[in-house]
Amino acid sequence: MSFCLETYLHESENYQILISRAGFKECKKLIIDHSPEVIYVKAGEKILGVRIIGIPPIAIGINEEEGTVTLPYTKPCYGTAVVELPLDKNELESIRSLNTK
Amino acid sequence: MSFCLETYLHESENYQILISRAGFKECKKLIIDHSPEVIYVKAGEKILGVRIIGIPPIAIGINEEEGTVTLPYTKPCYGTAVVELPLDKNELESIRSLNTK
Amino acid sequence: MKRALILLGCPEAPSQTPMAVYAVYKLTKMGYEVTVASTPSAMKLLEVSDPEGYYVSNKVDIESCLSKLDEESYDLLVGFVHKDAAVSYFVTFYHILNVKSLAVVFERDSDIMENLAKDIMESTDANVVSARAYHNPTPIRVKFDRAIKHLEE
Amino acid sequence: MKRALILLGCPEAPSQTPMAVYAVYKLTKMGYEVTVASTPSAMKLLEVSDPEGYYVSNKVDIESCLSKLDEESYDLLVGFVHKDAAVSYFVTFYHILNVKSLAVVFERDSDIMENLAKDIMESTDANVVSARAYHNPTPIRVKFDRAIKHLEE
Repeated sequence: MSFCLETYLHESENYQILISRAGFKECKKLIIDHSPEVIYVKAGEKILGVRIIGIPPIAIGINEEEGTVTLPYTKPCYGTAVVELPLDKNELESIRSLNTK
Repeated sequence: MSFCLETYLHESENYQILISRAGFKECKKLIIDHSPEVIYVKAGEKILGVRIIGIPPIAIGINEEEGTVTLPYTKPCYGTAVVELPLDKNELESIRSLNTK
Repeated sequence: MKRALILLGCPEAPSQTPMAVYAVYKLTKMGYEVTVASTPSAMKLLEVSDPEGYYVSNKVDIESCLSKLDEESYDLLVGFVHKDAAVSYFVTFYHILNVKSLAVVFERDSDIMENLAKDIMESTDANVVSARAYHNPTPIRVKFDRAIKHLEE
Repeated sequence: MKRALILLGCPEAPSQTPMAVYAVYKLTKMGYEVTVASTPSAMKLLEVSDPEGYYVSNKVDIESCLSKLDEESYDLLVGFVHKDAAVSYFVTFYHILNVKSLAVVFERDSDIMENLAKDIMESTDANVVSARAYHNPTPIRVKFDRAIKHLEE
């Protein structure tokens, strides 16, 4: 895997946390409202080297123009956060291919 | 023992709770402010069949005129309450004899 | 040997660690090889709670367990749920494993508890038991016993 | 045989039950006959946490223990403190027993923790160890180990 979300969040500052310590549903709504394009993936789908946690179908936001992806990020003690981060065009494309709808 | 505080509190409604779920110090201050006469007893002293719990010297309020005693009552999960209840004259006298000051 | 995975949530609920030991004990007696997946803190609580490892032998970090998880890696999933994040984890493990599953929901507040249980029932076919449990573990233990017995029938 | 009494507080703190099992285990290994005094809920948590009674054999209700307590009924008092009420209980048991004592103070909030520890130090000559502990029991376990070793020297 050329890219790992966990490592990225630890090492880079080039991302935005739109909300944190929130509930899953609130985060889903925020991703849908925030993103020009939304795809829906299965629970446990691997995106950027990490399994996406949540209640399926899980909304993932894509902003083609800005070149960003917006996704939920859950930790047992800290609830769910929504993270938006920049991605290469071909990475965006591979995420788009996970769409189940 | 002719009188047991625990049984009394369960069976009678003839008492007043001045404060509940409070801290020990707050309760001590309230007993001192509330009572015309205050005595101080050792931790673990038996009063009305129950060991008095707290940080010594523990304040016990006496109201001779009303014929009442005011004391702290602590439970592990509910903190400390202050209870005022009516007593016979000779019971008041035996409580007074516990004074350490 | 049948393999069971017990999924723990945030160790904030005082009955979680005791119930985790209890669940390992019961499932082991029923012939399962039991693994507990949890956060590092929940794992340390388990270790302190069972200093000789008499009850709990297999413990894994929840993140590395999730990243390696495959369909049918285990034969039974039991998840402890008392927070929104634990619903997300349980549902995710459920959909990856695709095996018989039991969610044990416990919460102090009955409205929150019902919502957690509802979210699981709407997104999985898992068995769900729930009880208001904060200090006293008996209600949830009794429901757990019944559900586990029922799963085996 | 030396007798130790472990006094538990309200079982609201998630590390209390695990630390209670751990303390019983350590003191038993040191040759004490250990009794745990607690509320009925805390006792049920201990039972669920140790379903075969492998670690904890003697459990008594805190109220009946207190009413029967005499000077030197035990040789060592260890109290877990994470609430104001637990300070009151520990100090009361301390003054009745009049034996060497250790208060183990743990709280999420460091100001509250320091106040609890200060109240005990001002009203007893007990050893006091304190650590911010909520999810992770390691800091308080390490301090407990050190204090118990020191008590024996």
